[in-house]
Amino acid sequence: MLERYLTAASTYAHSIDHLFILIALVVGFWLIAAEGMMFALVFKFRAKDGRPTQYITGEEPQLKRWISIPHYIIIVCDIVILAGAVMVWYNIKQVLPPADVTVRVIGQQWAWSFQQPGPDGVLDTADDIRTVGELHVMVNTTYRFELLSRDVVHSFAVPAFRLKQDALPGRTITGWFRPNRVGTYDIQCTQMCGIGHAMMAGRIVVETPQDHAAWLLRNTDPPVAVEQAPAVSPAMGDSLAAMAAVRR
Amino acid sequence: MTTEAHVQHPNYVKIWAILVALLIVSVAGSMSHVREVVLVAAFGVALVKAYMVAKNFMHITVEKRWVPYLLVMCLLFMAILFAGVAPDVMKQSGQNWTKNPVAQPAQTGTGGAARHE
Amino acid sequence: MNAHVEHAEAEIFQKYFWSTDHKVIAMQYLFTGMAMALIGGFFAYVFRMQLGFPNQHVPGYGLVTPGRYNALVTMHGSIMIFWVAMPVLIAAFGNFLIPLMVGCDDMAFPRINRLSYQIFLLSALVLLSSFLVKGGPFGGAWTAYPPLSAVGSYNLTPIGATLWLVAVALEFVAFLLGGINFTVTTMNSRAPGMKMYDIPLVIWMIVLASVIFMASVGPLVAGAIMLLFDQTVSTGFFDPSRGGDPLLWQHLFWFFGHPEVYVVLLPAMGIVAEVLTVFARKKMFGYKTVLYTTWAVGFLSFVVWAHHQFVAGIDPRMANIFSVTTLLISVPVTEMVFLYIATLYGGSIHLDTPMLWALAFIAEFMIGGVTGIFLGSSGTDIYLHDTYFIIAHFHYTFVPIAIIAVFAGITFWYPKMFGRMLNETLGKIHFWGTVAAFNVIFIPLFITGTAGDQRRVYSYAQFAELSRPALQHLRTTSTIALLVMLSFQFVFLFNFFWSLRSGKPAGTNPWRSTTLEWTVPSPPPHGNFAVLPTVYRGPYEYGVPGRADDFFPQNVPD
Amino acid sequence: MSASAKPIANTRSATGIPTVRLITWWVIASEIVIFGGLLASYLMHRLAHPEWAESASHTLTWAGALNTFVLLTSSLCAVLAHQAADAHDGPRAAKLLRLTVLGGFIFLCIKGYEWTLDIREGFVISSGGFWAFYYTLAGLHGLHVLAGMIIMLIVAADTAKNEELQRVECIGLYWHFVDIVWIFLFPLLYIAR
Repeated sequence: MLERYLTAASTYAHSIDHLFILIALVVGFWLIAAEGMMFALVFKFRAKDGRPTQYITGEEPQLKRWISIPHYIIIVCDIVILAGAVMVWYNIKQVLPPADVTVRVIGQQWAWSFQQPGPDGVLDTADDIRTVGELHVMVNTTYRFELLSRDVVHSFAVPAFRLKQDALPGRTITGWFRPNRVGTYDIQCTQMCGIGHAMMAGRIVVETPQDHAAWLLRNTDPPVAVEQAPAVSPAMGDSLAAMAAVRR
Repeated sequence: MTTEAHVQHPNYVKIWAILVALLIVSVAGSMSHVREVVLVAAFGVALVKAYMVAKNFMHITVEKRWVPYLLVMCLLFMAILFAGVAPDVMKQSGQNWTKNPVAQPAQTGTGGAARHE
Repeated sequence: MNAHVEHAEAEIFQKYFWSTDHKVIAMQYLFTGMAMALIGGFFAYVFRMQLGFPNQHVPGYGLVTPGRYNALVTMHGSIMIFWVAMPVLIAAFGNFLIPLMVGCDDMAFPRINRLSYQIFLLSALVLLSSFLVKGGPFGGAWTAYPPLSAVGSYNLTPIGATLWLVAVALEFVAFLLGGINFTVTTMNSRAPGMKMYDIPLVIWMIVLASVIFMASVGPLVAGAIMLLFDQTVSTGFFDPSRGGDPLLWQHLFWFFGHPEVYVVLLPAMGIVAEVLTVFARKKMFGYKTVLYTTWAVGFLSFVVWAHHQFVAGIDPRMANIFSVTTLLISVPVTEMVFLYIATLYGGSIHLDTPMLWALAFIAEFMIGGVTGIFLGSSGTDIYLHDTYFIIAHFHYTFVPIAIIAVFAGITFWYPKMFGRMLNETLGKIHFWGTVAAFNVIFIPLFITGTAGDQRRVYSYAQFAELSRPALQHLRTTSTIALLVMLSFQFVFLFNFFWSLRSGKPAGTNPWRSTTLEWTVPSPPPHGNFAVLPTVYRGPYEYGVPGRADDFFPQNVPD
Repeated sequence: MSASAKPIANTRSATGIPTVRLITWWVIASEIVIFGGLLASYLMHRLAHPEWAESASHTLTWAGALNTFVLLTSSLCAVLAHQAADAHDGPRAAKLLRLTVLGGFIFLCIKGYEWTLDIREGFVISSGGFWAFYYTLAGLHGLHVLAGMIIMLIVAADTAKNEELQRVECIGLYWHFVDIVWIFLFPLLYIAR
């Protein structure tokens, strides 16, 4: 349902969409039932000459049932929704699956900058690739991000990934995503961050391994030979192999 | 409006003397080098003193029952506030987050510099 | 100037600006609130025009720059909550109704009451004065998260930010004074015979709202002091580089901010309860159960605040706890709404204007309520947080509360306030125009929000996913509907002021209601009751078997 | 003017508690959450920053202890005034209330002297997290002392004429509350390390 409005481009996007649909069905049913009941009562008991109003206190057991039974069902519905919500939340925000690549995302007034490992696959080394406003990632790869802010509160949101996390000054917040669809997607800052808030846009470019390798190569200076690359992480291995293929 | 007394007045000077004695205990406790002694002398005595003032000077124990309940309710809300906030503010790190070490020049933006003008 | 004129002027000042009469103070709050609503509505018009027709000259304002846009949305939010919903729902109706409905001559502390309004007026003036200072008004959202709000070089409106904070703090003081006065008056000054469960629901709800406000605002008052010092004397309460924590403000703000939702909801529910019972000619279905659910809502509102902060950087484990409490609070709220609907059963429903507003409140508030489930569930909130979905959600709660229920209250008590009836035809035109347009404003925003449309952004030019024409059409639709809704308010204003002079005289009890305010002349004289009443029964005795009249006033002996 | 005549609303007492005392309890309840919010914020910061103990060791414990003594004594005067008011001895109650005000005045003088010493040593409100809380907490408390003193003088003026004696107890309640806040501020700001 949500995909009609916006592409789902990460592995957990669908779990959020499904939860959305579950909640929409449950609360939609109750909304229609309650609104229908209300309008039916207004119609049925509209003022008519010669029909006196009934004296009802609300303590009569046979009438109270009309409130209490739906009420118990609603509690059950709440529990169902809650179970879904906590499950989705747990999988997205609490569990960190093993990361293939770790990147650093830094918010500041009013731009996103990114730091990702170069060919050595390790962050905070000399060959790190730093970009502003554009993050290039490889499809079907699990990314872990470390989120920082240099000044005020920002929020790192990639709607197509269904990802959102505030960046706080003084804190490093860790999260993850695994893009599963090639394309270019918006990064928004969704926390008011000052006069340039609307200009604080970014792009996240999800590429095939070949394209990503080419990009890595373009941004590595000097190009590192495959053989010399130390400590290759498993995922980077793929991209390095692809990189070698491109070079050949 | 009634101005009739609703309380029996105890000997206030005696209570005051006890309070002052307790104050001396807490100050004397603070001279100790044992951390536990200092804390118990300070906060244990503070609790006792506060209770004595509330009971004897404010007559809270002979007031209508809901008044102390109301005040305790307010304290309970503050405890809830503390419990909800402390996992973020009091801790240095938690699940998937950690506070950065303070002495990071990168963390002081332009605003930080401007603030010390 | 001769002495006579001077004396007359002094009298007018005494009567309308320095009075301690609760009815005059209620009118002061009502008219100040209405004036602020016009200002807040104008801001909504300006920024909706920018969103519907980007970068065009807005008639009556000019070009909307990013800084101005931020200031407009910030002021719209702050004004509508603190200077419209609170003064009208709690202070105006509370001041007018409490002494009349509990059967006494005034508030217990009339001079504190007057002081409360004066501080409130001062706070409004301080807020509006920020439009005149260098840099303009504060633009860091009504939540004012530091460090943005704390540091002038981040927000670029250092004076505006401080004025905003001072205005909000003064407003809190005003409502603390007012709210404590309401509580004490209701507890102590009731008419002889009026027991706890004989108090009309609207009074219960206003008092409980005041108590919830009183108990939740303290930490934010403390937070406001800390933020003020961060702004002015360079402390570092919320500055992480000096040992502070920006999350602390968010917690202090929402510890107040969420109960605040119920602070304005409860008086609205109370007003609707009065209107519903009168026009359905029905006893409230389960009066005591309504009260119990209110207490439960009041208590639970203190333990749900962090659902505003799921993705704000709080520990993710805490989000689960707050998800549970948030869905828990839906239980008593649902029960309350069901009881209101059940009240219609077996009634004899007259669809006069106040009743239309009351029914519209229930119908629209339910939409606001159920969409809250999407946001209280931590899983979906990851996606929907800070999008137009949440804008639409809370406008579906706040518009029913602060607009629809207020109109229910004004149209219902107008005869008592001014002694004349409002025009019924104009009232119905106003009702249908407002409610229909309201839905057309916000249903499109649910859709744009679901498409990832983020809030507080003055232009979508930077975002490929959001500048699609389909979304822009929805935004334009919403803006046009807002223009329609705003223009229908002139019908109300005309009706309001025209009926002051030319309305049908109302008489003492035009709606044939049971509560005490309908036993005094309209408008009530100074001191309210010629003979202070005695109460013999609960407030909703309609259709009592064996009586000729279908209503049984509270003050009539058996 | 009309406000000088008390409304009947003010003289009723459906709860059994006189209206003035009822509003005093509500004011105290609202003050509990204001001080509570600030103290909770201080407490969690203090526990998060053990290094603040070094700053705290620069506070003048003797000044805090002396001030505790002054406030306890003024509280004694306030409660003795209540006793005098219950015995319908307005002039004596007024005298005791003014003694209480004197206690508050001495408290503020000591506070002022202590802050002068702190500031001379270079510890101002922006000197660090502990000092920010130190000045904010004590300053907010000092404002309450000042407000209590002003109200108490107004009450004492009526009391001396044997009028409005029920107010003596209520301003006393407020004063004891301010005293209790200080009883906790003293160990929190001066002793804990």
